[in-house]
Amino acid sequence: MGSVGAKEVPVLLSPEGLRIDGRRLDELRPLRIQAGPLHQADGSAFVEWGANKVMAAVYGPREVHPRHLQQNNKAIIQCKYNMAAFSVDERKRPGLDRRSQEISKVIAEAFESVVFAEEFPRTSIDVYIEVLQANAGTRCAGVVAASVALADAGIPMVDLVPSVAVGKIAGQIALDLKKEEDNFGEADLPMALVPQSGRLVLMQMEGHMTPEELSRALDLGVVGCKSIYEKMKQALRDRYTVDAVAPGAA
Amino acid sequence: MGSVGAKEVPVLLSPEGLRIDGRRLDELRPLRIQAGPLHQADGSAFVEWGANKVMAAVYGPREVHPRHLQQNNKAIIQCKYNMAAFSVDERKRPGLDRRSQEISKVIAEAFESVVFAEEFPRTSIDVYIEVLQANAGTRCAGVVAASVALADAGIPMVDLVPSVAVGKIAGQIALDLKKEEDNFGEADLPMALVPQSGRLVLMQMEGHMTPEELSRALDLGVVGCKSIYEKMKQALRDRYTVDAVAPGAA
Amino acid sequence: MGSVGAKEVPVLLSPEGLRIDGRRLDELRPLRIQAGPLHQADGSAFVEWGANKVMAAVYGPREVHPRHLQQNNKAIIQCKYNMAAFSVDERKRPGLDRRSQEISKVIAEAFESVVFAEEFPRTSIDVYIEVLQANAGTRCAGVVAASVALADAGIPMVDLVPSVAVGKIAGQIALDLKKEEDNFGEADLPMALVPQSGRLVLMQMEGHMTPEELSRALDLGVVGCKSIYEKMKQALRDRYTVDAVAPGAA
Amino acid sequence: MTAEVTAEIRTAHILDLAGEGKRLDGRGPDEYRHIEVEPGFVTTADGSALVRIGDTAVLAGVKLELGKPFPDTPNAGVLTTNAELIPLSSPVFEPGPPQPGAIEVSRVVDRAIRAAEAIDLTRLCVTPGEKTWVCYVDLHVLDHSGNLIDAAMLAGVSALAHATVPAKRFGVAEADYPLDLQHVPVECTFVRLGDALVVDPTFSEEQAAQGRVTIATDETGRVVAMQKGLVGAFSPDDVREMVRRALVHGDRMRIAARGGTT
Amino acid sequence: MTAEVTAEIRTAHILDLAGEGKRLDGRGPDEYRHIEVEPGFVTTADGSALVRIGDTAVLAGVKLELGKPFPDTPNAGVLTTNAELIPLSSPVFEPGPPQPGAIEVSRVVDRAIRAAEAIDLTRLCVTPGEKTWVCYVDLHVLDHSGNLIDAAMLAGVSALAHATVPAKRFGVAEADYPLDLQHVPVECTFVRLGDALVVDPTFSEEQAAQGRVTIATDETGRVVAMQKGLVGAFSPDDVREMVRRALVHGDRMRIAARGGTT
Amino acid sequence: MTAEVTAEIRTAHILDLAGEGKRLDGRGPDEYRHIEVEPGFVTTADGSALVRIGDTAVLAGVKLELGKPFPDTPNAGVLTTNAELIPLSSPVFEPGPPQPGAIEVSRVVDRAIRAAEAIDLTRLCVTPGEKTWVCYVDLHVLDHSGNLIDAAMLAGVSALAHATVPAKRFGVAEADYPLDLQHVPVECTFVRLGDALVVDPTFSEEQAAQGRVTIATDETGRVVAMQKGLVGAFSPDDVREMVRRALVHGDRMRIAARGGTT
Repeated sequence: MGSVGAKEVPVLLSPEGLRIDGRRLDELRPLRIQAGPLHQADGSAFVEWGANKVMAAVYGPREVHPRHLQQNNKAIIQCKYNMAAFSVDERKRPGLDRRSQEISKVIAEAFESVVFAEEFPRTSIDVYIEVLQANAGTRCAGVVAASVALADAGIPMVDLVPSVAVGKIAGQIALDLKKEEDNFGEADLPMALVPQSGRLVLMQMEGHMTPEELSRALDLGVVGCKSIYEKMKQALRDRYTVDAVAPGAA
Repeated sequence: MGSVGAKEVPVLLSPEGLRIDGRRLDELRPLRIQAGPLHQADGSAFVEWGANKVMAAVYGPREVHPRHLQQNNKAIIQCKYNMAAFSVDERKRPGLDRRSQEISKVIAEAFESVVFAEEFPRTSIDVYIEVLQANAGTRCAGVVAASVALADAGIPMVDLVPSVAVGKIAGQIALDLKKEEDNFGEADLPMALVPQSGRLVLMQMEGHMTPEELSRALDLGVVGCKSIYEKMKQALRDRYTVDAVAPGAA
Repeated sequence: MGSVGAKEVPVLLSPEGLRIDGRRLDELRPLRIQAGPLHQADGSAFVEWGANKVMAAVYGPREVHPRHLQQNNKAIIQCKYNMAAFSVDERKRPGLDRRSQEISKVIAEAFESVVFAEEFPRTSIDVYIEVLQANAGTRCAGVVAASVALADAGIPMVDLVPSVAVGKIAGQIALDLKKEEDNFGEADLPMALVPQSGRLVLMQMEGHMTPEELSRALDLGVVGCKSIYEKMKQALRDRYTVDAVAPGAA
Repeated sequence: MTAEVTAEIRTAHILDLAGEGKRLDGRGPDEYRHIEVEPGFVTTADGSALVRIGDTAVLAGVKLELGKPFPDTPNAGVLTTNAELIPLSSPVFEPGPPQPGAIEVSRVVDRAIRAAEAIDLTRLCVTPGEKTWVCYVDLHVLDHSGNLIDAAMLAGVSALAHATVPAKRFGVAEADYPLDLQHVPVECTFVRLGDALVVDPTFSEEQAAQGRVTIATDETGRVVAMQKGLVGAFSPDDVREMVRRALVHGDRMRIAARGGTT
Repeated sequence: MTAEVTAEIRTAHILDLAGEGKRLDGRGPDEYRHIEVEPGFVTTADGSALVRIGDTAVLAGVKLELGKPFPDTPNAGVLTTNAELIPLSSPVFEPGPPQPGAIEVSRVVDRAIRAAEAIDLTRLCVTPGEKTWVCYVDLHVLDHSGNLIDAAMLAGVSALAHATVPAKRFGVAEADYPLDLQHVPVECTFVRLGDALVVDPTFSEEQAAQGRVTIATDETGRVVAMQKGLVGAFSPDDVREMVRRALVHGDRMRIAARGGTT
Repeated sequence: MTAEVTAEIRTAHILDLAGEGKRLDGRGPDEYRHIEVEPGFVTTADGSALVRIGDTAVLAGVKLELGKPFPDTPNAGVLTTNAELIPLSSPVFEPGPPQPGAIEVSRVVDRAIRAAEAIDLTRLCVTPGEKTWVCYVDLHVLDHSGNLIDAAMLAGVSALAHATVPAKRFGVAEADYPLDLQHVPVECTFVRLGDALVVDPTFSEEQAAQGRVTIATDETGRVVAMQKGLVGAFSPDDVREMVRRALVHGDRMRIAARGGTT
């Protein structure tokens, strides 16, 4: 959607209804989740999702810095989503940009909607998401990684929070867009869900959809999240059956 | 005065002694002051002065941030003068520049000279001045607006603080310069006065004047301030006789 | 060493074994140290060393800012090494760059290794080094100046800390490089020494040396430091025999 | 009684009222506040509008300057949206660099303008790959009495609707001409208060809210952007309901965007 | 006894003395401290001067580089004045970005240089609209024992008076040449202590002051800049008196500016 | 028991063990941890490597872009090394601008690459004075379990060893080609624990250390960079001993740099 005036537009959907990487419209990219790869963090997770590589770490509940943010009746959730300089085609200058700050905000609000924050008054639960290699859907991959890292850290929550983006490409609603689809598609709708209640705790959208398309996109996202949810639970089960290994070690 | 090497210099004074907008040398631009247009601030004022539009708001006395600035025996006055990006011909990048910081400092010092700060120890009185449309004399318009906002907030002061700039154009001392006069004139002397004592609490000057010219400029400024003072008092009287209306609503 | 691809390389050593300024390989540049030239600081020193001019000031032990850096069992040493905009050929933009921050860190660590910091718990000893005119070896000149300033401030220390750089030029180990030697030489090894113990508290190196050359460089630096040590002690003796004079007053 | 306690009591009261289908200021759950748009408020801008929604006031200014296109979109103009949540407008804003709240406002507005293709960016290009108009939309919040996003969006799109391209002043054409607005996106914001989804929240309602959803629509009936904010959760059916309601309010706001009162 | 109490007692004492026409360091109300100017102190600069006024010391360095003129003044050079109130020079200065005090010093000095037309900026232009000299005046405060503005101004103007345009080094002329100073502005600062207006305040007198006024004059007897600072108020007659006295002190400082002691 | 007390007890225990030639994790004083290098970990980079030294993990990414050479080295490419000590990797790192620790890591790595002439910078130049490759080495610390400098250096040099110059993508050659590594610098770090000089410290050993020395060597047996850090002191003989040991460990690391495990 950020490609007004760009030079060439690829064909996003074949006559057979297959996408540029051969997926069907309702098919997810390959997803691998590893719980607990890091040694210093209280909880961590590494997610490879299509060509995305995202690491998340959780520290806390711990003392609040800066102090004046402390709340007397609950923990605060602080989130920092960051992209490594080399994670994108054109090198990204290190440091927080506006996009990262906005994403950090909506992710923090999503987790505040599920964490039992009142159990840890006057503390901070710090969630760090590092995008090491990006290919569309990094905020969803970040939510999935951070959610598993929170569980790995033993933070009590209503439920895990699966997340996926639904989009519109070549006029069709499609699950889990990859980069070319995101760049040249008509809409992108990242969402994150609490499976227990079926409610959305993160939702953004950009592009254009009719109300009817949007309705179908929400339904497709719910289905996608359920499938991701299973993989998240499996990653946490694996954590305690195999030795934790570092990122990339298959 | 910032126009060394500029391309064209306009005629600032007609043979009849009239200025480019038809004013006499000792004539003010039209001035309209509205007290209390804002709903969140403890006090506020909107000033339209010639082609200037300036909004001021006052918050406090309230807790001091950052805390280490707190003074045990009095309130501190913090002032922030800021220009909106679109308030000038060439878009101004948002954020504090050095000019704004200097103006904020001298205005804060001016108000510290009249507010009974020792009545509110360990607090801050915060004065915000936003220039929405600029046409020379914005700091004076800001002082007038902030002064009315302080009164609107019920902050006890020795007196209101009228303010005006006196300048020198085409060799003559002139009251209340507009933009072309400021750019191509020979001197600019913004000042702010405590009418009760006749003393100046703000004074800056740039350009060149003989001591004799400067003396006359000071006298002309005092006269101008007195006329502005009357309009300030009227605005505060109007505040309690008509319903407060938002900026721009005539 | 920062001159890959530069235009011209000067001859650094004559056939007679003399350097571009006529010095022998083991000869120091002229060094003048003045203790106590400043009036506001608790201790100060001015060093002219070859074409370097460096001022140092010490404040403390005093309250720690920001407070959270305070340590309950000892003083912290904070160091700020800074170059004046006009101290180098191409104007340096004011503000901390990465080089200055690294140098500040290693100098602070050097002094923490000799100051009896546990005598002043919960305080800060602040060391400011200002390079006014630079010609290679400014960090060593800064250590010498700061060390004398610390003594001038009456801070108890194991010993003074002389400092000098040893380098390699035209294949030879040489003491106290000046700018052209630093730019076009093969290695630079700044060091600072505690004469009492013969141990190094600051050591950096860049370039290339065989282990054997490096060994000789260390020995030459120790000899250089001893000679500098004598001048440092003399400057402190002079402080109490002549009136303190301001920098540059011969 | 501390400010926190007061806020807690007010929140409880707001939630109680919402349970009965009522609101503190007497509005119904789907009732929007009075909207007022004053275009051309700032003459130093190339386009401007002062928008008031109830006691909330946002001033938008548009400036056009010549610059270089981005390398990956050589035929397109550049649009930059910036929101300043200045401390003049609310006791909750602090001086300093833009806070996440300000960044969210500017990015949500920016996305809606961009996704709706409100401006045909290719028409802003002067010389492909070399020279283009850079269009700055600066959103200056003056009075923060709730629902900043809708007010900022409406101010921004109104300022664009009344903007002039200063082509003569910059020496690239014989005369200035109006900036063409091909679509008119507006945002409509709801908050959850218990089971109720109320439109156009006041500042107090935002403090009490259990989640916020903003939906941007254009005049063709399409949804062009959405943003869930604050702590809280919404079912897909909630979203469908809010989309339906946002389309209705949107039409009213689009009339206001052209200037005037609704 | 805390530092605050000490300061209060000293302030009271300074005000008492002023009432009797006396000062803590024995000077009369219109007596300036010893001035010393050492031009050429820093050889890496294109011009420099170390100025001492009593125990106050400021080092100014001038650097000239080639750059682009501003679009609205294509025929003029660029002058940039920057003051660094480094923490080395006083316990009251903190590390970090320039504080309002430093910004005020640099802007007041800058205005006087500019308003007096000390440098003919049009002569700095090399190719109109394309290439010009950018003249940096960096003011480095070394010892803050009061009256920084006067010391910074004198250091700046002395450094300019002794500056060389490095035209040969930058390849735009056959030889370097002196920067021409067409006017010599200097600042003269007063503070109010009770009813007294005393010149050239020390740091303690500034702490005790009830207002400060700085007046810049040039060698033709014109006033070229003024700045009222600190908390306090002055009558127009006070200003007229200070202008008269500033002209007298200014002449003495202008002699010093050329190098030497007064 | 507070964290400080725990740390003090651990420090005392580490020093006691060191007195007996032992370490907390069972290693001998000159025993390095397990090293693992995974080149090509990030495909968006032009070169990358994930390095693990024990539980420490650093990811390096190399990016090449076209830019202008510095005016004083018109025939040379530009190399920029940047380390991010992100708070994800350790409880001791805080968000915000790079701290002195991060700056030290990046500068020490940068100096070794530069002094060893690992890359022939003149070969990066495309058009002298006009166009050159700018080579960014970004070091992203993922898990800080001690000895960041050695891990960052190894990651950086491995990423360079496997990097490709994207000459085709940037339109300056027919095909991309490998970045040529002419020397392979690696760092070897020691800390003093009492009288012992132990190699490759863990995080706890760094906390207990009485000084740290890092020595960079290349494959020709030369020392190319050194850095003493932390509070503590070393005799010249200590340095000579560490240089001798660093050369031995360096050879093993250079094998790992090409990819693989040691």
